[in-house]
Amino acid sequence: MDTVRFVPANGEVAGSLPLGDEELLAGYKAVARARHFDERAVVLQRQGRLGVYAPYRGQEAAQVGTAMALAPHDWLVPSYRESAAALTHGLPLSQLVLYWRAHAEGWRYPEDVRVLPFYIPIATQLPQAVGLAVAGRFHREPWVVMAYVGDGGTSEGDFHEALNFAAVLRAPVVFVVQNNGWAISVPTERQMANVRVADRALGYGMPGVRVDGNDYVACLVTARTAVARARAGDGPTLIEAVTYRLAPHTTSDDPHRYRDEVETARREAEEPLGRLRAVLSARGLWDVERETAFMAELDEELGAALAVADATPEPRAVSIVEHVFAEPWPDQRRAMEALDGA
Amino acid sequence: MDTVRFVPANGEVAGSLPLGDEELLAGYKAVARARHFDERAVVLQRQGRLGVYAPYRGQEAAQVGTAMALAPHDWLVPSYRESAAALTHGLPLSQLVLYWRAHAEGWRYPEDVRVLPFYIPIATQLPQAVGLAVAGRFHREPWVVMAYVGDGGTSEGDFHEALNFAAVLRAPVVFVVQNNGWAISVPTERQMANVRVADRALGYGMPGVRVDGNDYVACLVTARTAVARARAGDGPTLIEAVTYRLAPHTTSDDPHRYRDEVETARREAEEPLGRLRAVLSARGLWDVERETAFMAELDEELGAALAVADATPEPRAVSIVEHVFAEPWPDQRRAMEALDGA
Amino acid sequence: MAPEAATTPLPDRAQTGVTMVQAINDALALALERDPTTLLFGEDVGLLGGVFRASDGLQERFGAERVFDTPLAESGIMGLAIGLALGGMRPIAELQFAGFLYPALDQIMSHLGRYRHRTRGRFSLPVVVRAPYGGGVHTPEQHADSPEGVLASVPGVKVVVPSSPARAKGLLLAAIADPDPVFFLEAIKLYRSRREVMAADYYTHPLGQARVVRAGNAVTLVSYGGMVEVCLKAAEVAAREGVALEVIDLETLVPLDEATILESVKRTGRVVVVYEAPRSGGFGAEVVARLAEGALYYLEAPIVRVAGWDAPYPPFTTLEHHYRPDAQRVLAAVRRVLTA
Amino acid sequence: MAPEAATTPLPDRAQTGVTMVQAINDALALALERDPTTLLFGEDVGLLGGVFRASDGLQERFGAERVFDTPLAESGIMGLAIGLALGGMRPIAELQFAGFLYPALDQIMSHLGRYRHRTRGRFSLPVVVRAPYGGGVHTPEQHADSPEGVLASVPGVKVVVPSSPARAKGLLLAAIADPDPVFFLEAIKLYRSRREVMAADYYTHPLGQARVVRAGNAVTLVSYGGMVEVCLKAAEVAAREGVALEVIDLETLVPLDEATILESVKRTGRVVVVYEAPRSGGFGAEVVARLAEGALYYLEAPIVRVAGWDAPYPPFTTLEHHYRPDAQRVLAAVRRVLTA
Ligand SMILES: Cc1ncc(C[n+]2csc(CCOP(=O)(O)OP(=O)(O)O)c2C)c(N)n1
Ligand SMILES: Cc1ncc(C[n+]2csc(CCOP(=O)(O)OP(=O)(O)O)c2C)c(N)n1
Ligand SMILES: [Mg+2]
Ligand SMILES: [Mg+2]
Repeated sequence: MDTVRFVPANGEVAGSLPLGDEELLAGYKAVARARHFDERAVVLQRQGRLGVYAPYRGQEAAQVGTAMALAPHDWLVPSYRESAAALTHGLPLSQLVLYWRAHAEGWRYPEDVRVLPFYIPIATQLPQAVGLAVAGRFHREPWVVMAYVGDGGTSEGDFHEALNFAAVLRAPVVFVVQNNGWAISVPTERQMANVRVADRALGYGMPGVRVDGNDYVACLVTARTAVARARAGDGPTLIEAVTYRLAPHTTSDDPHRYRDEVETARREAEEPLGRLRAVLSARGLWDVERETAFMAELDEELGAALAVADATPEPRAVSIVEHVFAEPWPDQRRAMEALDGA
Repeated sequence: MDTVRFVPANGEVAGSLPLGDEELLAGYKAVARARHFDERAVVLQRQGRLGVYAPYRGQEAAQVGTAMALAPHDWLVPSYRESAAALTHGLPLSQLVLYWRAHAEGWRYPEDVRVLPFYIPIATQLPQAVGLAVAGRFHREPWVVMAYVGDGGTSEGDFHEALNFAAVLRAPVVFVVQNNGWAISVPTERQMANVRVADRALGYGMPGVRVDGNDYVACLVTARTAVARARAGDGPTLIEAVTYRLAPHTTSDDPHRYRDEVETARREAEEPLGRLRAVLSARGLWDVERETAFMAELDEELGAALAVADATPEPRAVSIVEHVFAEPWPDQRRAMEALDGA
Repeated sequence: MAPEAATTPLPDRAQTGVTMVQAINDALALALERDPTTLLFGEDVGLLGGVFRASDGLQERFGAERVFDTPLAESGIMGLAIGLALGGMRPIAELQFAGFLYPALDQIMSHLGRYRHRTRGRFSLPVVVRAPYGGGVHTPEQHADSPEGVLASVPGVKVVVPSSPARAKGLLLAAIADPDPVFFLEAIKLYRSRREVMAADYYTHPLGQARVVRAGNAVTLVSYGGMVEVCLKAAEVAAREGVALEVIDLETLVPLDEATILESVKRTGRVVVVYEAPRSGGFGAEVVARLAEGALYYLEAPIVRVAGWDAPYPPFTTLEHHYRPDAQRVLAAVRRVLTA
Repeated sequence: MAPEAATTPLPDRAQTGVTMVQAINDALALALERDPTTLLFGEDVGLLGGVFRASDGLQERFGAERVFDTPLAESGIMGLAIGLALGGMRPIAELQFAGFLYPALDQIMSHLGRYRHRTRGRFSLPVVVRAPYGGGVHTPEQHADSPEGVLASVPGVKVVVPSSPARAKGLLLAAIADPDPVFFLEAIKLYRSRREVMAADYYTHPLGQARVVRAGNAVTLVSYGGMVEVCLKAAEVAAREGVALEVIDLETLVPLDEATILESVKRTGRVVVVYEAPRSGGFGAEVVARLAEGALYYLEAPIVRVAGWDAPYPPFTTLEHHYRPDAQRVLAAVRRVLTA
């Protein structure tokens, strides 16, 4: 099984590409927007304007490329590092800012956003993604579910149970494993004896595809095939997007303790944004002016989102005991009374 | 990947076999002993002389053949249906009788028996088998662990975590999946989309072998290779023994509700004991007299075991709160006092 | 004898009543009938109809899309249920035995109870999880576990434990209609031990309400599920000696109806809490804690718990009758609080 | 200033003391040194030294055979530990956060607590499981959970929760030497909040003993782990008002030292139980139940629990200070039981 790749690391494409100019442009903008947020978020965190943050530098193509394959009524089920995927599928930027501030309003997504919350307990989202996919069958417009997990997450029992359930139930779900080389300090080679995650698919009886996760084109094309397959009722697909975690695990992490950051710097050469930009530039679709103008747009968008977030009032203390049940019972009411003054 | 088979269902072997006469004889006796116990156990259960019992008719070669590959200092880790494997690896018959009577002494294995207790919660034995295998490395005479699970059990998260751990840690463990077609009423086809369990091995980075589980010769030879590999430090193997559950799930089960027992009867033709007997007969190693004499031996052995079991005193009530901790604490002591009169 | 007697018709359910497992089957059928978003699944619930036949005939009647077998994986089952609920369905999951819900505890503790809270009410999870629990019928290891205490400690999930066929039906239908996740634990010992006459059609009994199932003034016995009949038996014996025990059936452990137990204990001044899970850390401790805060001044005797011992339920079931509380042990505790 | 001052040596541990996480690191090193069958493993415990650095330097010192990273799978980790113990080793497993032990609950409930009992003493499981727990430091969702109550409800496992660096070291070494499985929960809030001087070499503090950490006669505060400092703070404030609170640090939840709390409450007649897990079904309920049985006649006021609310720990940690009990809430409860 070969790795699907259309654009090599240097961005020099030999033949034609399976995407049109419009699609390439839209893709570049989405990837650049993701990168823009991530870079600013790291700075904002240092300034104390965000809480602990999980950066995704290097993984933008894997996240955006797969998410772009979804239709608006499809569902996206992230792990905790999938800010870029969530943004791409419509999570408002202000929502994301509030979430990374650990603000209660960051958890209340608008009704029309078909993105589940970020999941902290690793891999637990996957069996749920299968259920959500099966639920779609009972609705007038069946949806497809795209669910994300890391290389580390593949070790959890829930990963296995989910893939097996999905295959047996022929659920319309696409599993995207971002194999980014690391689970905090543990490299993929110590996470699994065969680092080709896509090889797991055979056992479950579903297609498995290994794709260059830093190649936006490859990610989108692969995901589209998988989504089409799911939509046609032919069941799940396992996509392994091979990428690299260029940033620390989170803003609290110190990777110097466990990896050679010279190697990390070397891996910067394979990062997805520059690669995609090279493709666009070669096709005359992008240049420095456009980049500058677009960056200004993104700055403005983020500025507005931050303004919304800043203006969102601190929730009242009592809200921590709200929504435990649909109706508060005496235990919650007692707590509410106690907290009302706080 | 082809299914390993030396002896076809009709027992007619074309060429030579990789086992000598002694080995064939020993194998036949062990398989016949297993069948003898199982048949008697079902009757004893009906007579009220055993509790609920999990028969293994049809799976004797898969269990005995693999267990015969172990050295005495190796460990055997059964699921709950592996009475035959446990017997083969040295569990005394009287112990087994007491166990199936739900008698407390049935749970206290002799110190020198390297068999773990039967496990009711499906697949939970597997991660433990990995730990037990790793522990062997720290001992003067490292042991190999052979661990059993059913086709249904492969769906549990623990199956996955165990195989992955074993591969990453290169643990000297052999996983034997008895694919007997059923998990209570659920056929393998609804348990997994790809019914070839051995195909899972690739993903984990370990060898996977599919073997005719009703062919004693194939089971033993395959298990020996896997054990040798483990002993050499080359890590785990996944063996899928394809067999068939000819009996009800347990003595409480009524398979008529969910399967066509005509098909079951048809599958009797593939059962392992007659097949092995045919091989021995063709080689002049076995005949009716020998069979009769051997059956008498087995009757006698079982009779003696039943006598031991019958003579084993009913444990005192207080024993239900013994061995909670190494030393009883006040909570247990209070319970002991309360139970002392009972 | 008249000739008709020879051809006695099948016993009329309306007259002989039905067992608890039949009542549950009826409730499931009614729920599936009423609401097409209701689904039923678990290990062996389809063709087999469940190992206790609680879903007998339902796959045939409602189709394999709505009533189906899953692979053997409890975390997967719970995750599937949560995902279905997120997608607008009303899933009813069966766990084959409550002792096998442990692999699902991550999904339960990490998600089932948190979803509404974390999403500030956007998502609710109207999931019902049924599981047989408890001992007394010589089941293999772990089949007799009573993990209600663990479930009751998870914020955001409700826990219901019926004690009779008719109540089981009404409570299960209420659980299915409830907007929140509900665990519905069914005492194996009660599945077929007794029949009860009840309305054949749809009815519900509200969650969150305890019931005084026998009135008395000497001592309050608080229990639920399989222990209610044990308490009633004890009360009968005590009555013969002129001691009137009040028996409260909690029915719903979460949300707990504190008012009913406080009212009773304030009257009797003495209380014994009865449950079959291991004593320490069991749900009975929570009942005691409510009383020690809310009725302290009314207590005339120590609060005594009669429960399983602080040991695992014995897998050597030749001895299980020594583990599971019976009327005799309850009566000994009653004597203690009366003479204290 | 003398020139030597410019080259002040590194602070002497014997003088400045060490933090709790350093004390734990010391204890782990001593255990690995003493007994070659001791192993240490978990997620990121090797090169990284654990996310809190509790195993800092230990892989380098004792080798990657004895101190190693596992794949990311908690049930696998617990199963591995049990298997190693069955094979004669003394495993110490780290779970990265107590909120991530839920996937391991099946191994814990089905096996860890049952093995000695079911095999009638043939196998013992000298497993230690360490896990950081509790809130107050703005961690992401689920990182602040306090699941001690669930663990304490599993027969056959011990549960230890230290409240200070020196005690943590002695208790951890006792846990490692113990023949039974022990959960060792470390309050994240205490990891680096305070230093304490202690003996540099091996010592143990016995399990199963509670400590009176501050004597008083007005009200007994019972707590453990991260709540002990909250109680001590409350006691200090109360002392200024002339009210002497007695503070008990349980240290070991299972086996519970009932005698020490009974003795105290019999003296004070008033008690507040403080823990940060959700109130209902938490371990505090068990403490109350012991008192309501063993000290009822001495109680002069209702037993009050100050705990987390009946809701999940808020993942919106801008609000967590409203969830986690503080001295103010403890003092309010003290006032209640004093004026009751
Ligand atoms: C059940 C569980 N165990 C442990 C953790 C702690 N943890 C958070 S992220 C992480 C590593 C995840 O690695 P991977 O799945 O590869 O995702 P990545 O961080 O590379 O995106 C760990 C161990 C957790 N969140 N949940
Ligand atoms: C965790 C768990 N879930 C459910 C059960 C109930 N159960 C007992 S055996 C069984 C089927 C097992 O099937 P398989 O693994 O194929 O083994 P076989 O019975 O064929 O030997 C089930 C569902 C259990 N014992 N443990
Ligand atoms: Mg990763
Ligand atoms: Mg099977």
